[in-house]
This record gives sequence, C-alpha cells and structure tokens, in this order.
Amino acid sequence: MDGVINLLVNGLATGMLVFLLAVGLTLIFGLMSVLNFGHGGLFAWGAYGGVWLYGVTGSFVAALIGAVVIGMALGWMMERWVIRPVYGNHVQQILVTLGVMLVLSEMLKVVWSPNPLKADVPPLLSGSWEIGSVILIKYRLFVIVIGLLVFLAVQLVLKKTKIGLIVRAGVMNKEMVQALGIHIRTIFTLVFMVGAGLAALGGALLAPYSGVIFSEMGMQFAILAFIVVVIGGMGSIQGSMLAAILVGLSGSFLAYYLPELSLAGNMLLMVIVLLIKPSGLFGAKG
Amino acid sequence: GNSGSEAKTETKTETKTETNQTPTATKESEPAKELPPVKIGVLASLTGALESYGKQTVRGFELGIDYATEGTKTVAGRKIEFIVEDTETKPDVAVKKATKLLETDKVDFLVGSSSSGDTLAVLPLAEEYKKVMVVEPAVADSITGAMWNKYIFRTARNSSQDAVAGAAAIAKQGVKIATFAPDGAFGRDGIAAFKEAATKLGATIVEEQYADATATDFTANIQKIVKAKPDYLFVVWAGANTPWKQLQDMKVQEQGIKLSTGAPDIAALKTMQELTGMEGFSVYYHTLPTNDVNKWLVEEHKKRFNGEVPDLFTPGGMSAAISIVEAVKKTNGDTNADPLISAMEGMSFNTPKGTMTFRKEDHQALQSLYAVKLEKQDGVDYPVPVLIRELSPEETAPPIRTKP
Amino acid sequence: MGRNPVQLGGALVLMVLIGLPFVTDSRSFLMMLTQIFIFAVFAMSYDILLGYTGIVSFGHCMFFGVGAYSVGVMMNEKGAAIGSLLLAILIGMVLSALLSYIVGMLSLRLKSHFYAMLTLAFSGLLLVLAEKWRSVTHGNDGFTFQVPELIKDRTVLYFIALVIMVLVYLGLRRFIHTPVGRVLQAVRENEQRTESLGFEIVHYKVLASIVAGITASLSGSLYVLTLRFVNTTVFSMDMTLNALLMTIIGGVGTLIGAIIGASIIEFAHHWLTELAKFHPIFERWIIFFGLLYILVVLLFPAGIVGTLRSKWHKYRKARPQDTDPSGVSTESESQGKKVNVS
Amino acid sequence: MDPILQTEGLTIAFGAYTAVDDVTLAVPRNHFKSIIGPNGAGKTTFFNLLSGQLKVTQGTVKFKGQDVSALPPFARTRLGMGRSFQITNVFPKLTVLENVRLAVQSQAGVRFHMLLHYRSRRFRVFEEGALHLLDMVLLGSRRDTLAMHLAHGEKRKLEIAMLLALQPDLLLLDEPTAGISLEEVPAILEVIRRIKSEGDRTIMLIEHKMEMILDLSDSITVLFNGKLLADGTPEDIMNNEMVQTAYLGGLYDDAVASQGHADVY
Amino acid sequence: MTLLQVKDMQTFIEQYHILQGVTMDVTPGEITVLFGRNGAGKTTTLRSIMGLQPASKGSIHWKGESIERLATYQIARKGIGYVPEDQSMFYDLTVGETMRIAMRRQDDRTMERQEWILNVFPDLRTFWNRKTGLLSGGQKQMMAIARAYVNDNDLLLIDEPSKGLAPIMVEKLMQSIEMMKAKTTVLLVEQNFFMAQTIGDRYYMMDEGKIVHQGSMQELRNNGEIRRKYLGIA
Ligand SMILES: Nc1ncnc2c1ncn2[C@@H]1O[C@H](COP(=O)(O)OP(=O)(O)OP(=O)(O)O)[C@@H](O)[C@H]1O
Ligand SMILES: Nc1ncnc2c1ncn2[C@@H]1O[C@H](COP(=O)(O)OP(=O)(O)OP(=O)(O)O)[C@@H](O)[C@H]1O
Ligand SMILES: [Mg+2]
Ligand SMILES: [Mg+2]
Repeated sequence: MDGVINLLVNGLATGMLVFLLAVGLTLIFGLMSVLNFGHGGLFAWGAYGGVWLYGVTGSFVAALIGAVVIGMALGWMMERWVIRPVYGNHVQQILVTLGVMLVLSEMLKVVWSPNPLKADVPPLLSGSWEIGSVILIKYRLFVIVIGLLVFLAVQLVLKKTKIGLIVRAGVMNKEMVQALGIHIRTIFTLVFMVGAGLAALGGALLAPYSGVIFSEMGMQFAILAFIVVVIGGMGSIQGSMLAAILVGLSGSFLAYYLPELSLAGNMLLMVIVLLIKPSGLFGAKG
Repeated sequence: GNSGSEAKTETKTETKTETNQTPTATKESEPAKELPPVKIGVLASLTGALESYGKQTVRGFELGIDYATEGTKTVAGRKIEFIVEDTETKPDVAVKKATKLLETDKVDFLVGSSSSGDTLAVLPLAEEYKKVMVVEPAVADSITGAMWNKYIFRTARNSSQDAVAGAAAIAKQGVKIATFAPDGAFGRDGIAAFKEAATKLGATIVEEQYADATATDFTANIQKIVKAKPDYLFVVWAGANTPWKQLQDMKVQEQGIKLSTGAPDIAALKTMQELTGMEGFSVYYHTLPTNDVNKWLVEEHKKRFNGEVPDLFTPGGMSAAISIVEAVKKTNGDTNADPLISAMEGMSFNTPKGTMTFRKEDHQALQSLYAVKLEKQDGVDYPVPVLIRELSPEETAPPIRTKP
Repeated sequence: MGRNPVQLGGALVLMVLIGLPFVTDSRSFLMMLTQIFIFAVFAMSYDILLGYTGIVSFGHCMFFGVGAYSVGVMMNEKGAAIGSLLLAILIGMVLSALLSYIVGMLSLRLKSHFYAMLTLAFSGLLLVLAEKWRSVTHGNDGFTFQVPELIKDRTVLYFIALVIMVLVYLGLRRFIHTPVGRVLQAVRENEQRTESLGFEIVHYKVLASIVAGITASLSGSLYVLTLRFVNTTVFSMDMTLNALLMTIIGGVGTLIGAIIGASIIEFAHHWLTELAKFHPIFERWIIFFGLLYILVVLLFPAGIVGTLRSKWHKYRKARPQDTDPSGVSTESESQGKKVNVS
Repeated sequence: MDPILQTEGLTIAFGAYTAVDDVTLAVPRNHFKSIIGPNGAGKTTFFNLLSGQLKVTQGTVKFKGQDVSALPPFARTRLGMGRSFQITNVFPKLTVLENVRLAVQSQAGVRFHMLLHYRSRRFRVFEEGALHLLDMVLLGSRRDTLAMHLAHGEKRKLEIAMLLALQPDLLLLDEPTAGISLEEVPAILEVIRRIKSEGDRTIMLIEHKMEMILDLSDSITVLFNGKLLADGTPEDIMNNEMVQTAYLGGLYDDAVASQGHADVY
Repeated sequence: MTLLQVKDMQTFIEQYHILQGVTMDVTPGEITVLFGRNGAGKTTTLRSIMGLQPASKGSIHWKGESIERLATYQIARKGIGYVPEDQSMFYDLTVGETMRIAMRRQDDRTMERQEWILNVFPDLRTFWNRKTGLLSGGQKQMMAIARAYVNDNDLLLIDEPSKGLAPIMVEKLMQSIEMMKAKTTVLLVEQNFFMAQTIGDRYYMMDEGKIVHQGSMQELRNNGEIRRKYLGIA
C-alpha cells in the first residue's frame, strides 16, 4: 500500500514537472500553432540560467525569476527574428526552429562548457518527510505546488482575458483579426515570450529535481513535451495537465509493475490515446 | 574549454619544424626525408554528448606521442603525424571520417573512438584496409568479442573488466547485491558481466532494475531495490541524466544500502556529491596510480593545459599512443599490419596505469583497475576517489569472447 | 524550351558524376557522394509524403530502419551473397510496404498533427523493439556484417547508389505525373473536395505512404551497405529529421529539391567540420549549421529549388512573348505552397 | 419509373439540436427540384446527408433504388451523385484547369493508374474536356491561374464546372449563383437550363433567388427548422402563407410588383 | 465633406496590376454602392482601403487624414469596420467568443449595439455557443455583419452582405442598414440590384480595375442604358 502511495506521489510530481515542461509548448504549439522544435533549447537555457543564477545570487527565487527572464528574452529574439516570417507554415517552422535548437544548445556549451553541471536544491526545500514508509520529498511537493499555481495562473489569464481567443482567432484568420483593430503581432510576440518563459521556468525547476543538467537535455525533454501537448489535445491547458499526469503516473507504475514495457511507455500511451480519441484527451472533435 | 582546438591546430603544424626539438631529433630528421612519416588517424567525438571524452582522448594521445618519443615525435627514424577527426558520435560519420583517414591521408593506424557504436562501425574498415586499429576508449565487449578482427587492439578496458572490477570492489561470500542500469545494450551487458563476476565471488544478486536512461523519475525502480533489502546497490550508468539525486532523495543509503559504481570523470564527479562515502571502482583518477609515467602525465598535463589534471580517459589516449610507438619500435619502423600484429600480440608496455599487455587471443589490453572510495577532500569541490586497493590486470582479466 | 536549360544542366551534372570515379581516386569523396545519393533517395521518398500528398510524418525513419536491418540481419545470419542481399532488400521493401499499410490504415484517418505524432510513436516503438531484441540486433551497440565481395568496392557502390538515385528520381517523377500522382496533389490541397470528386482519400494516402515506405526502405538498405554496420540509430528521430531537413531545404514538392537538399546538407556538414580544424571559432560549427537552416528559410521561403523556380517563372512571365503553350505552370506555380500540419 | 432519389425519415441531430428532422422525400428522374427555406433551416445539411458528407442519425437515403445511407461520399459520387458547395470548395494551389481536369478524370473512372503520364495521349481527352467546360462557365481565359487567385465569383463558376465535369445523374447545387455578378448570372442559368433540357439529368437546387427558382423548377420543397414544411408546384408554394411570412417576407411582393420579374436578379 | 476619399489607388498583387487607378468618395451618412462584374476588383478595393492589400500608389484619406500607409489594425481603430466576402469565420470559436473578440471596448454603448444587432439576427442569439464554423451559410453572413457592426464604427465596408441570405433576411438586412445609416456610413459591394437600388444613395461602377461610371443611385435607377451595359438588366 505504502509502495502504491509512493508511486502515486512521485508519479504525480513527475507529472507536474512534465506539465511545467509542456505548458509553454501548449501555448506556442497548441495555441499559436508554431511547431517549435526549439522548445527544448529554451528549456535547457532556463535550466542553465537558473543554476547559474542560483550560484551567483544564492537566492532560488531570484534564480527562477531570472530563468523566466532569460527565457522570455530568448523568446522575444526568436519570435522577432525567425518565427515571424514563418507563421502559418509548418514546413518552414520545422526548419527554422531546428536551426534555433542547434544554435541554442551549442551556445550553452560555449557559455557554460560542454560538461554536465550540478544543480542544487535550496536548503529550505531539500530533504524529505517520512510518514511510515512513505517518503515525501520536499522539492517534489514544491514542484507540485508550483505546477498547480502555473496551471491556475495560465487558466485564469486565458479565461479572464481575450488573449487566448485572439490568438486562436489569429491562427485561423490573421487578416480578419487585424481588421477588427487588434494588433495581432504584439499579442503573438507576447504569448510566444510567455511560452518561452514558461519553458525556461520548467527547465529551472527540473534542474534541482534531477540534480544535474547537460546540454542535450533540451531535445530529450522536448519530445516529451510534444507528446503531452498532443495527447492532451492541442492548446488545452487542462488537457496538458491531464496528459502530463498520465505520463507521470504511467511512467512510475509501469516501471514498477511492467518494467519490460517502461521503455516504450510514453509511446504506447500516445498510441492508445490517439487511437481511441484521435484529437487528444481534451481536443475538439474534427 | 578551447583546449581541444589547440590539440588539433597543433596536429596540423606537426610537419613544420618544432621549436622544442632536441638536437638529436634534428639530426634524425635527415633520414626522415627519405622515410615517410608514420601516420595515425585519431577518431574521437569532439562534438555531441561525448565531447569531453573525445577531448580527453586527444589530449592524452598527443601527450603519449611526446612521452613515448621523448619529444622527438619520431620513431625508428620516421616522423609521427597524427590527424584528429570528429565522429560526432554518429556511426555513419565515423565511417566517413575513417575512410577519409585511410584513403586520403593514408594513415598507418587508426585510434578511437569515444562511442562503441562508432567504433564497431569502423572495425570492418581496419580489416579491409589491413591497418591496425587501437580502440580507445570504447567499451563494448563485442569490439574484442563477436565483432572482433585481428587488426583490432584495445587499450581501453572493456565492459567486462569494469564489471569484474566492480564486483571485486564489493562482492564477497554472502553479500546481497542489487543492480541498477539503463535499459540498453550498455547497461544489460554491463550487468550481465557483473553478475557473472559477482556470483563467482560468492555474492547473490537479489534484484536487477533497468530504467529508461532518459526518464525523469526513477522512483519505482528505487522502490523495488529498497524492497529487496540488498547490502549493496551496484549502478552501471552512462549519460548525464543520472539517478544519484533520486537515490539520495529516496534515502537509499539511510536504509543501510551501500552504493557502488564506477567513478566517472571529474565533471561528472562534481555532480555526485551525494555519493561521498561510496565504495566502487575506478578506471583512472590522477592520484591513483603511482608510477613515473603517471607522474610525467600529471605534470606535463598541468603544464600544457593551465593547471588542469588529466581526467578519466586521458591516460587511455596516452596508452594508445605509447602502444603504437612501442610497436613501431619493435618492427623497426615497419608499419605493415602483419609484422605489427605479431609485434603487438602479447606486447607489454608502460602506461600511466602501469603495465598493460595485449592479450594474444583477443588483443584486449589487460590492465590495472582500482577499488576506490569517494571521499570529501579539502579544497576539492567534488568527492575524490581514494585508493582502497589496486586490482591487478590478472584479477580483472575478462573472459575471452571472440568468435571461434 | 522551358525545361531545356535545366534538363541540360541535369544531364551535364549526371555526366560529371558518371565520369568522376575515373578521374578522382579520392574514395572518401566518392563515399560522401554515395551518401548523398542514398540520402537523396530517402529525402525523395519523404517528399512524396510531404510535398505531394501533404502528409507530415515524424516517423519516416521506421522504413529506413526496416530496410537497414533487413540487410544487416540477413547478411549477418545468412552470409554475404548477392542473392541473399537482393532477397534482403526485397524483404525490407515488403516489410516496409506492410508496415506502412498497417500504420497508414490505423492512423491516416487522423488529422495531421495527430498523425505525425502517431508515426513518431510507432517509430519509437520500433526503436524500442530494435533495442530490446538484442539477440538479433545487438541493441544500441549494433553489429557489423560482411557484404558481397562485389559491393565492397566503393566505386561499385558509388555507381549502384547513383543508378538507384537516378532510377528512383525518374520513377517517382513519373509517379507524380500519373493520374494517381495528380490525385495525391488534390488530396494535399483539399481532402474533402477530393473525396467528393469520387476519390477515396485514405486509399490514396496509404498508397503514397507505401510508395514512400518502399523507397525509404531501399535507401536504408543501401545506407547500411556502405557502412557494413547497423545499429539502432537508423530508427532514431535524427534520421527522420534528416529526411525532413533535406526535403525542406531543397524545396518540398519538387523531388529534385530532395537531391539538392541532401547535397547541401552533406557538403555544408563536410566543409564546416573541415573548417573546425582551421579556426577555433568553427569548433562549435553546429551553430553555423543551425544558422544555415534559418538563413535558408529566410532567403528561400519555398526551399532552394522551389524559390528559384518561382523566380524563374516570374521572370518568364515578365516577358510575355515566350509564354509556354504547354501550360507547365501546373507544377511551377504551386511552389510557394504551405503544407500545413493543422 | 422509380424515383432517382428517395429519403425516408431522414434525420440528423448534433447533440440536442436536430438540424434535419424526419424528412421524407422522393425526386423523380429528370426532375428539377428546388429547396428553399430560411437560413439555418437545414438545406445544406440535407445535401450533406444526401452526398454523404454527414452521417445520418436516422432514416435512409435511397439513390437509384439502392440504400446509400452508409456509403462514404466518394462512393456516392461514383454512383452518379454530384454536388457543388455553398462555401467555395476548390483546390486552391492547383490551376483552374487542373481543378476541372481532376473531376473529368474521376468521371472517366481513372483512379489508380500509375504508369502513364497524365498528359499522355490516352489522358489528353481529360484536358480537352476540362477546357470545354471552362469555356462553358466563362472561365476559359483563366485556365492557368491558380484557383486561390480567382475572385470570389470566378471560384463559384469553377465550382460549377467541376460539378458538370462529373456528369452526375443527380446534381446537387447549393446556391450556385451566390456571388456571381448580375451580368453573368444569365449565362450560368443558361448552362443549368441546358443541362435540364438535355433531359437525362435530375437537379436539386438550393437557392434564395425566388425568380430563378420559379423560372426553373418543376417542384419546390420547403424546409423549415429541419422539417419538411411543404412540397409542391411553384404556384402552390408561392401561395403558401407560411412560406410568405416566414421566408419571403413582405418586401418580396412589392419587389416583384414594382420591378417585374427579370429585374431582380 | 467626404468621410473617405480615395484617389488614383493602384494595387498590385504579386506582378498583377489589379487596381489601375480607383478614385472614389464616400460621403458621411450615405450608402455608397460599388458594382461590377466578377473579377472587376471590388473586393480588392475594399481590401486596399482596409490595408489588407496595401495600394502601391495613390492616396486614401480618412476624415482628411492620410491612412494609406497605416497598418490594418490602425485603420480599423480609426473606426472602419469590414465584412469580408468570404465571411472569414474564426471557425473554431463560438458566436459568443467571436463577439467578445470583436468588441474593442466593453462599454454600455457597445453592449447596446450588440443587443440591437442580435435582435436583427436572432439566430445568433440562439446559437450563441455554437462554433461559427458550424453555422449555416446565411448564419455566417449574419455573424460577419454583427462582428463588424458591434463597434462604434463610422464606416462599414460590406462585401456582398445579401449573398446567401433568405429573402426575408435580405429585407431585414436592408432595413437594418438603413437604420445604421444614421450612425454609420456604409460602402457596399452588392450584386443584388434590388437591394442596392432600394437603399443606395450613390453608386460606382467598376470594370477591369477602374471606375467606369459613377453617379447617384437615382440616376442609375432611371438610366436603362448603363444598367444594360454594366449590369445586364433591362
Ligand atoms: N456540424 C454541426 N453541428 C452543429 N450544428 C450544425 C452543424 N451543421 C449545421 N448545424 C446547424 O444546423 C442548422 C442548419 O444548417 P444548414 O447549413 O443546413 O442551413 P441552411 O438551410 O443551409 O441555411 P443557409 O440558407 O443559411 O445556408 C443551422 O442552425 C446550423 O447552425
Ligand atoms: N491573390 C491574388 N493573386 C492574383 N490575382 C488575384 C488575387 N486576388 C484577386 N486576384 C485577381 O484580381 C482581380 C480582382 O479580384 P476581386 O476579388 O477584387 O474581384 P471582385 O470584383 O471582388 O470579384 P467578385 O465579384 O467575383 O468577388 C481578379 O481578376 C482576381 O483574379
Ligand atoms: Mg446552406
Ligand atoms: Mg469580390
């Protein structure tokens, strides 16, 4: 029983982390329909930036905020210089964002060396509580809390403001949105920046979780983020949340009960979900 | 981290006159005009995930040539030139680069490479072109096993040697061991070999766990390991996405389970603070071997690379270079494969890790490995491998697995 | 006379390629060209999907890998004879056809993004299978194998690859200009409308993916023949991305673009890594590689061939006296296309 | 003779909303039937059910005596049912000629031919047929333009040409003249009339231009809130009070009265 | 005074010279109708005014201020609403969501206007939560009009609003445009001559990218010659 609780808690924490990795992509790919293969790069920059800032400032909060700022700054440059000319064209997007991905992850090596770096958990969040044989790792609980907060914040913004609607409308018919007097360009830039910032936040939060960061981490986790966005249903924040939790839980339960399958776990999950519900968990039909 | 390029630019200027040449070398350079140089192609990952390994090999190789020729870069009257190529850790690139080395540069030896896949892909070329290849630091058993051909020598240790060393460090009669490794050829082979060695020493394997090397969460595996209540947890791991943090989070050590693994390079040790106190094995750490070659290596390395010490695979690169120079010495400058092979089979040579010997049957270099404990040391920002005992080449000799 | 200068150029390049082995003895150069030919075949197969049918697949490596392993395993188990090699290639193609049929039937009804991700999942599963079935594949480490004596000669291999590339190009070009090929383009443009004209779109999509799968399998077989080694990287996402990049850089929906794209990527790769030896800034040559992708898109929005072609046609239109009575504009004008995953 | 098309209790519901509700209808061969009804009455949806774009919730569609309710659109097209779309629906990045040529190819039953060039002598006739049709709908001069570059009205004409190319036995026309300029409507009507007079075609037409309907139709069906409200000769329908108030509105009579017939379209 | 003054507007699409000098004035409080055969350039004219297909030559003045260099969203914010000919639905958004996006302000006046237009097109209220992509052809047309109307615009550019509407809706539309007229000036492209002549004040006739005729609607009504020549009606 305790074993199951452990699996549940940790699966949930992983899920929440995966959600944090994916939430930026939910905005950029799900909502804005930009096939961003560079997402992993943003994410890795968040991780490196966070670790570096934590080392320099000694404040974890500053590190997280700094990572988000780094992510947003990169997002701003990326959107203005390479994404803007290729909105609406997935083929071109694949190429430019792959280019960005290469540049971003190589730049990491230039700035921080090609070696893996250690990432520390701030003292306040390190250690764990033990209840019986259930081990509650503080940092993971922290990640769950942050995940929920980000979820609520993004949901709130999308529900309370027109931004989500405008972006969706802009993807469907940019001209018409402009003809309604909306400066769609600014809004796209903004949303892209927020998506990039969230990606960086995800990276910065992942770093202490696994204890070590490395320049290839970007591509590795980007695919996971894509899986989450797609099985959640494009652009649905709830969908991403649910999908991420599914990924987390299935990961930990498979590894425990069906270890032979765990290598294929995420792919199987995606196959099953998509064959049963072709537009993802929360995706609109058609 | 620009040192790699230094190494490479230097190789390019090799043919020009060297400033630090001794007068004898200058004299010797006269017959060198008649004799063609000995050319060596070094394959290494200079970009990609294994970049730092590749760079260690290259540095070590360069130092090794200098050491073995006493700075003359000349052997048996022939100049030594070496050309470094980046395999990018992609088998097809490795083959392309190897072909280029063999065809265009007409190298006499191949050395490399950082990944087992790249190396395996190049093995048939060595056979095709009848050139000796010294494998360094690729670790897969099959290189000197099922896929081996007679042109292949290996100065690197193989998976089985690692495993035997790992077992020797912890396995005893009655010890219960759990294992944890990435689910893949590397992890599974490593554990299989370890299991064989450990059971031979009387230990029992109570749990084997394999996980996706790229997974975010290893909790489930760790839970199972804890449940099996082993005395030791032996971990075989490669890649940066390591489980150490999670093993600590899950309080594995607090529950009386001792961790054991192979000590990695310094950059990775820095991320292993949690493992202070662990007992395991090491392929190399610069304070472990006590011999003159290593002393020279540490000093020379510090001198050339502003104070850095040699790392995990630096001595390997050096050993490869030394073995080649020694072999050419033995053949008196003949670089044809057959005489070289006969010269190298059974050849012993001094390396930073003591004496290595190319075993006749599979050309694997038998070598010392080290049982170590990770300790915290003042002024060092990572847990330092401290020698418990040196595992002799005979003790770590792996089984012979070449095809009959 | 619209095509003639281009055709002439093509014939010229082909002549040079045929003559090359007789004038250069740089086999590593030949080997690079051989690789280009092979990847060009792979990229052309992808172009059938992406450029002509509008299907984005993130799992195209699965067919490449099937072709690769068929040859590898067969050579390893049954020995290196020409007969068994041909059989292996054939088996690879048949397996790929079967696989693309099954995957297609299962998933081609899905909307594009979801289809793309599903193919990613299937190729991921094959990768896991190759990893796990170690008695045959030796997992990620892979295995080397012997090839028939004849094929050991790199010049022979060069010609084989060249011939196959030319044949595949001609074959696929004919394929897209047959009635079926035209329907594929209709599917790309508007599925619903195609269906209401009386064409069953799933059949056509599956057909396209079978053709693409078989071709990709052929390229995979050739690929491992040059390496005499196979490991799980043939099933990796990187392989799919290779095909994607080459197709897009050259220009989707042009076929010849796939060849140009493959050449550009391979040559750029070659030169950049060479530069890395001379200037320390090029040590991080991958950055320049990334910049290359970005620049290509910004300068050649429809890919190199695509953009040049539409420039050429605009130029031709500006001089109305030599309008083309055959109405070739069908292909040429459709260059600026945006194939969308949505 | 059997009716060419017969629907029995045809119903489709989107969730709680029933867009077409229990419509039973028969259309004899060589008949010209118009369907009218307010916006959102379910006319287009009704067509979608006939042509297979939507799956019926209940009821059956019989075409040439065969129950086709379960057949996908392409199969119904092959049986001889062709439709035009209300919202312009063409192949945007193919030329005008190619758009029509594809339809001609389909009509000729050339579907899986993978060897000969599509412009080879054997298939050349498709192109000729297509050109002929383009001339008919006044688009001959734009054959090499990409469909996406056409003005709206031109796309409507292209749509009609593609339908005609299929030479269907039953033509489903969904507001074919919406957006076609006043001046050219007569020519398009002429095409439709000609098809009708050739005698072997059945036509169903959705339109809001009453004069045109009255001019062409043998009978008129009125849909209202998804239900079949009335079905009868043009005179019957025009005199139907319900139709007058709910569909035509007051101004209509004035318009006809003051302008005379032909003037309005 | 003119509200909108277009002078010698020339527009290229790629290499094609689509508008070859369009000159027209829109007087406030009037309904100006643009006629012309298919492909004459009516839609392009509206799009050029909106900045969606910027003119390469000529001038466009809005209340005396030059706007031909402005971006579309800036032009829209000056108080010009646009009903495109293809309706340009945000097909995945519901009627309600579309209205929400359309509103530039959410003040009482706007809400009032929304109420008013929903009364004209009650279908929109009925299908408030339906995705606009699923609406019927006529309903989409209503949606497009409502979307442009809901803001307090001074000018509406409407491209064939009667297209696809049932006669009774056309009638309602005519009434409502006439009612709008008090607050909003309208530039209308229309093929429905009956509707145009009923509500129009002034007309422009286009052919091959040029204005070929213009005058008051009254004149056109009485001039059989022009009607026959350009509209094909007696
Ligand atoms: N897929 C769908 N889901 C939900 N409602 C739908 C769907 N398709 C159509 N409707 C609704 O069904 C009703 C009938 O639509 P339909 O398009 O058939 O009307 P119509 O008679 O063609 O009208 P119009 O003359 O305006 O074109 C409309 O209210 C529409 O909103
Ligand atoms: N994107 C484009 N590329 C090339 N030509 C175009 C493009 N858009 C429109 N045209 C051409 O411009 C001309 C004018 O088109 P426009 O849409 O303005 O006509 P219109 O008067 O609105 O016609 P309709 O009554 O059919 O809507 C047409 O000949 C059309 O083919
Ligand atoms: Mg309709
Ligand atoms: Mg128009």
